[in-house]
Amino acid sequence: MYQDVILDHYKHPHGRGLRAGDAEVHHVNPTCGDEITLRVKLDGRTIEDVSYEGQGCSISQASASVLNELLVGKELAEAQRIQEQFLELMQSRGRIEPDDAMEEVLEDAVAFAGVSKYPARVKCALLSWMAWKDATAQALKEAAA
Amino acid sequence: MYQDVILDHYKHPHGRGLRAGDAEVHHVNPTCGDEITLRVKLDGRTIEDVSYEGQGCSISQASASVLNELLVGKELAEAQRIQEQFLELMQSRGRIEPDDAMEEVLEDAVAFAGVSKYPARVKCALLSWMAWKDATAQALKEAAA
Amino acid sequence: MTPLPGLLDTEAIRKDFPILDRTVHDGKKVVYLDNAATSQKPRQVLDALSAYYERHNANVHRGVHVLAEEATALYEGARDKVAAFVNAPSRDEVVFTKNASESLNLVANMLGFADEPYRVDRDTEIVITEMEHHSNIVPWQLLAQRTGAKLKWFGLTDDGRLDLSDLNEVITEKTKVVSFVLVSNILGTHNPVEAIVRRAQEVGALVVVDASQAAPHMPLDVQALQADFVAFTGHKMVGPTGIGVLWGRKGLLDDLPPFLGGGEMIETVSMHSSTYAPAPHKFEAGTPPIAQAVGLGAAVDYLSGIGMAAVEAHEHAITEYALGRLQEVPDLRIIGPTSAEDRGAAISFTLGDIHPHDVGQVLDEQGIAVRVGHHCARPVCLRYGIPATTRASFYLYSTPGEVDALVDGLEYVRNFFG
Amino acid sequence: MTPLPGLLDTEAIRKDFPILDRTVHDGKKVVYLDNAATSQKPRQVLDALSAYYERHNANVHRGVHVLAEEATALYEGARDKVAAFVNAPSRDEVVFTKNASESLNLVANMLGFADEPYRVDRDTEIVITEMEHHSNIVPWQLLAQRTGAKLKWFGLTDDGRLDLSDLNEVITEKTKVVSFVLVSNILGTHNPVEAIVRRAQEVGALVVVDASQAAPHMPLDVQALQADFVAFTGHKMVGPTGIGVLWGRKGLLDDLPPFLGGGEMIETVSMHSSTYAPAPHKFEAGTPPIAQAVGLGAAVDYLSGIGMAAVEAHEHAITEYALGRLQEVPDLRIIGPTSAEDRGAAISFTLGDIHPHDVGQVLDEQGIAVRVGHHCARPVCLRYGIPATTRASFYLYSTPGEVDALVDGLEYVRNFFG
Ligand SMILES: Cc1ncc(COP(=O)(O)O)c(C=O)c1O
Ligand SMILES: Cc1ncc(COP(=O)(O)O)c(C=O)c1O
Repeated sequence: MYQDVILDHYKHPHGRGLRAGDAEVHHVNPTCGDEITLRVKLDGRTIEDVSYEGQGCSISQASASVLNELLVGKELAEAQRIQEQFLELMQSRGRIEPDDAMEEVLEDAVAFAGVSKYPARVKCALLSWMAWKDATAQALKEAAA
Repeated sequence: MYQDVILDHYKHPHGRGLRAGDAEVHHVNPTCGDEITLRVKLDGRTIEDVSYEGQGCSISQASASVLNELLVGKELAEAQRIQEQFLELMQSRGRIEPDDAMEEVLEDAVAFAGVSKYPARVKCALLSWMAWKDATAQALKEAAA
Repeated sequence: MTPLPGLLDTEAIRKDFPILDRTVHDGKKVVYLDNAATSQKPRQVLDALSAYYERHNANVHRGVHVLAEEATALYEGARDKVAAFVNAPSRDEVVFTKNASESLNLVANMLGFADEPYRVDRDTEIVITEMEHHSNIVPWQLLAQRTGAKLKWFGLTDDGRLDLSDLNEVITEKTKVVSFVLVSNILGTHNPVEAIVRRAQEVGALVVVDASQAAPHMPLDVQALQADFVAFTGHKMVGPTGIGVLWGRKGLLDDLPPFLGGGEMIETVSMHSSTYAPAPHKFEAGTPPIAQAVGLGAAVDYLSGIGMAAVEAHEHAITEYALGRLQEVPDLRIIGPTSAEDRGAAISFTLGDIHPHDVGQVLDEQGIAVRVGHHCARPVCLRYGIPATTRASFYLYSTPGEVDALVDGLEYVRNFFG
Repeated sequence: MTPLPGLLDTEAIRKDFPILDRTVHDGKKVVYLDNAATSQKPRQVLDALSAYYERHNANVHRGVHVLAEEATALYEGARDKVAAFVNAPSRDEVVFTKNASESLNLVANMLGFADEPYRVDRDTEIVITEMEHHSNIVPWQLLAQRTGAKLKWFGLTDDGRLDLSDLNEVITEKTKVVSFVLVSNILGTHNPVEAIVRRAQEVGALVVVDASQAAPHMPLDVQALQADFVAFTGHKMVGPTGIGVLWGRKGLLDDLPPFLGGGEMIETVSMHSSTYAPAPHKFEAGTPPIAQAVGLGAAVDYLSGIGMAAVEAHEHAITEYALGRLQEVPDLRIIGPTSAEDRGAAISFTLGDIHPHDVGQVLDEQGIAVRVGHHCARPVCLRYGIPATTRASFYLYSTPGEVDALVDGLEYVRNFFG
């Protein structure tokens, strides 16, 4: 499960720290105490920044770092597709073997394929992604209001 | 368990029917619905009559008949000794093998030794004896009052 | 004798049940006709239990080691199997309990502590029937005592069926819950679900079905039943003791308060307050009966392998045959429906004046195991003015030969006490 | 290394536990250090389960056939064994439940529905401690919510012991019940029973002891404890899942109202009202976990065969050794007492900044099974300002070699995330 890519992101996280944002959320995984505070800043339909602070296991920390690397600068529609594909991968219980097409979309995030075999850890990998989805929805609502 | 002695008493019960008494009790075995109404008539310290009416299995019916046969005409102290020995036999879980001395005291009631191996049936055999003990205590209390 | 239509290949099936080779009383092979009390267990279920303990045992949930993951997968896999077995719309609607009695108490307690619109209180009514098992009477009596609610019930007809002639008076606008048995364990009666459910829905009452004697014996489809809760118990359906099931509608399980508190059922705990896990875990406090759930999963696989429709057909044939043969026995009176229609395989009867205890005991001496007494349904005995009954109850491994042995045994009993 | 004093012959003992030969992750023999979550089961217990199902299975009580009598004798025989194991004055004080959580909920519910002098209501107080398992917190929170009673608790000292400095302020004349853990499943702390019991008796409060982590590991004498109720659970003491015990004083069990209603717990039932069987049956509604009780009886025989004093000595030696060796690991901080005095064999710790999930997962890859998380005792984590711990917990089959494997594994974890 601990691919080098994951360990790298864990030890050298991308974009960690809280910066200005349009919306902030705080998510908790009550069974293990993983926590994340995450902010999203949009520029129209483009993701200008995802900043975060949290504590938790290597999987949840690395996943947040990968998310930052993957989503910042992307169009919202594209980011949502990535998020959905990541979710599908994580819920596959190890049944999806990532191919080139998937790697094209998910880049470093395909390293989490092995985690999907461990039901107890899937929630860790998804924590930041659920937080991002939630924060983005809030930011869009604010923008619309 | 069904000794001929027991079956005989079941088919031809002794002293069945309610007659005059100094005290009457009604006992029930709630798990199987066995019921007995029993009256005791004392003449000083002597048992003049034990009369009863009831419904239940052969064991409970035969046991009441044996009780009538054994106890009527006996001194109270003697009857209590018999009752105690019968109780001990029934609670022995088949471990007491009646000898001549016991047969001297319990007479036909030793036929119930086999019943003591069947925990579910011990209560049936004891129903009338518990009722007798209860009724006698009441009769003595009335006499003292 | 011409073979009965619909019989299973009992010769093959009986090989799966080690206990059926058991002899009693100096070499008499046991004729086990006490299936309504509990069923016997096939090798396949025993193997699942052993495999669980010998290779995978660990506490479930939250573990990150291999054994914990395997144990969790087996336990939750059993939930999937049970959900499929009763056609539940969602696996999260299957709550594991220790037996059907706990399942029924769980519902009664939830409703006592619930908020509106579910709350049972002094202004409301609870409806049951006179043919319920004590496990579907006492929980409601306790709830009525504790809340002040009124307990009402449907009576019985002389031929052992529910008397629904006063349906609209018994179930009223005040009724909050109607709980009834699908198949009676003492009379064998199969009850008309639809009429009761329709009336309950009309007044907005919840419907609880005690399927303890149905799940083992016929296809059970909780969606078709249209009930809100369905309870049953593992040990009667070739599963282990120590495991029961409560199926409940998702929305209800979400809305209703927890019953037992403890590990596994929480989301987050502080000394000041706690929040609860989503259903089904909300209702599973403490270490669950893990091995027993796994065993129940294997039981459900076993039954599904044979097919519940086939099991039902087999029992129908045996019941029809047994009803016919029993009615040949002089002085034998069947308590319950005398024909096999809308009827399960538990047959209660009296035999002249011979007390059921004596009937059972003398049958036992011949190796025939039946149950005697009030079968945890004493109000039925009161209703029919009898102290107790003798009950023979059949299952997928029962044979016409065993029916014949019973009938011969009863003849012997008559002569013995004649 | 010189052998530790007091060790059992683990080579012989381990042969009794089939799962200890299990390999994981490509041939690594499992090092099972998750015994506080659940224990493994010896062959002797599995054989008792199989023998029960293959030869004696029937429903208990009231049966007149051989199998029913045998099953009843086995089930009630298990009660005798458990009673002797905890030195209960009477077998009728032993109630079988499905787990310790049910036992604790049973007490909480009895007290909520009881009459005076036991009744817990809005004018009364309930006392627990900050180191309780959720199963000894949530039932009291629910009781407090339902009755309006006030929930109070003892805090913890920095070194993982109960802070009893405010004993007389926490337990007051208003206190109706004091419930606390004998040995903590997260800290390992062995609590001072006497001081608490003395104060509780002074104010007339009932005392409930959660002995879930004590019964498996040391001689337990309910009379010496002087408590009113003692709860424990079968699966942690080499017994099956699905069985728990509540020991209670006879007089209390007689006085207190039933909790779950149903078959087996009644004396006589009519539609209008019911009376209840004497304890322990009053508290055992429905078909009990028969096979599981029989299995627990075999577990108790197994433990008694070895001797609980010997088990305790073994674990003490292992714990002392493990505490010493773990404290050699850099950045390792023990959460709980750091010496083996008044302490059980569950050792929680943190390892620098490495999250327990990662510690546990990487240990698992080496075949070492530990538990990570809040161990159903989240208030302890809050108290010590940590999200979770890694916990290694030992039992009668644990060896010093397994302690060494753990320490090596932790070194590997440090390098892996270093
Ligand atoms: C101290 C303590 N109390 C109670 C329990 C609950 O036991 P069970 O889960 O078997 O109900 C446990 C174990 O989980 C425990 O360690
Ligand atoms: C109709 C019915 N309901 C409920 C029960 C209770 O099941 P259990 O004893 O497993 O709780 C039984 C069986 O005893 C039953 O036959």
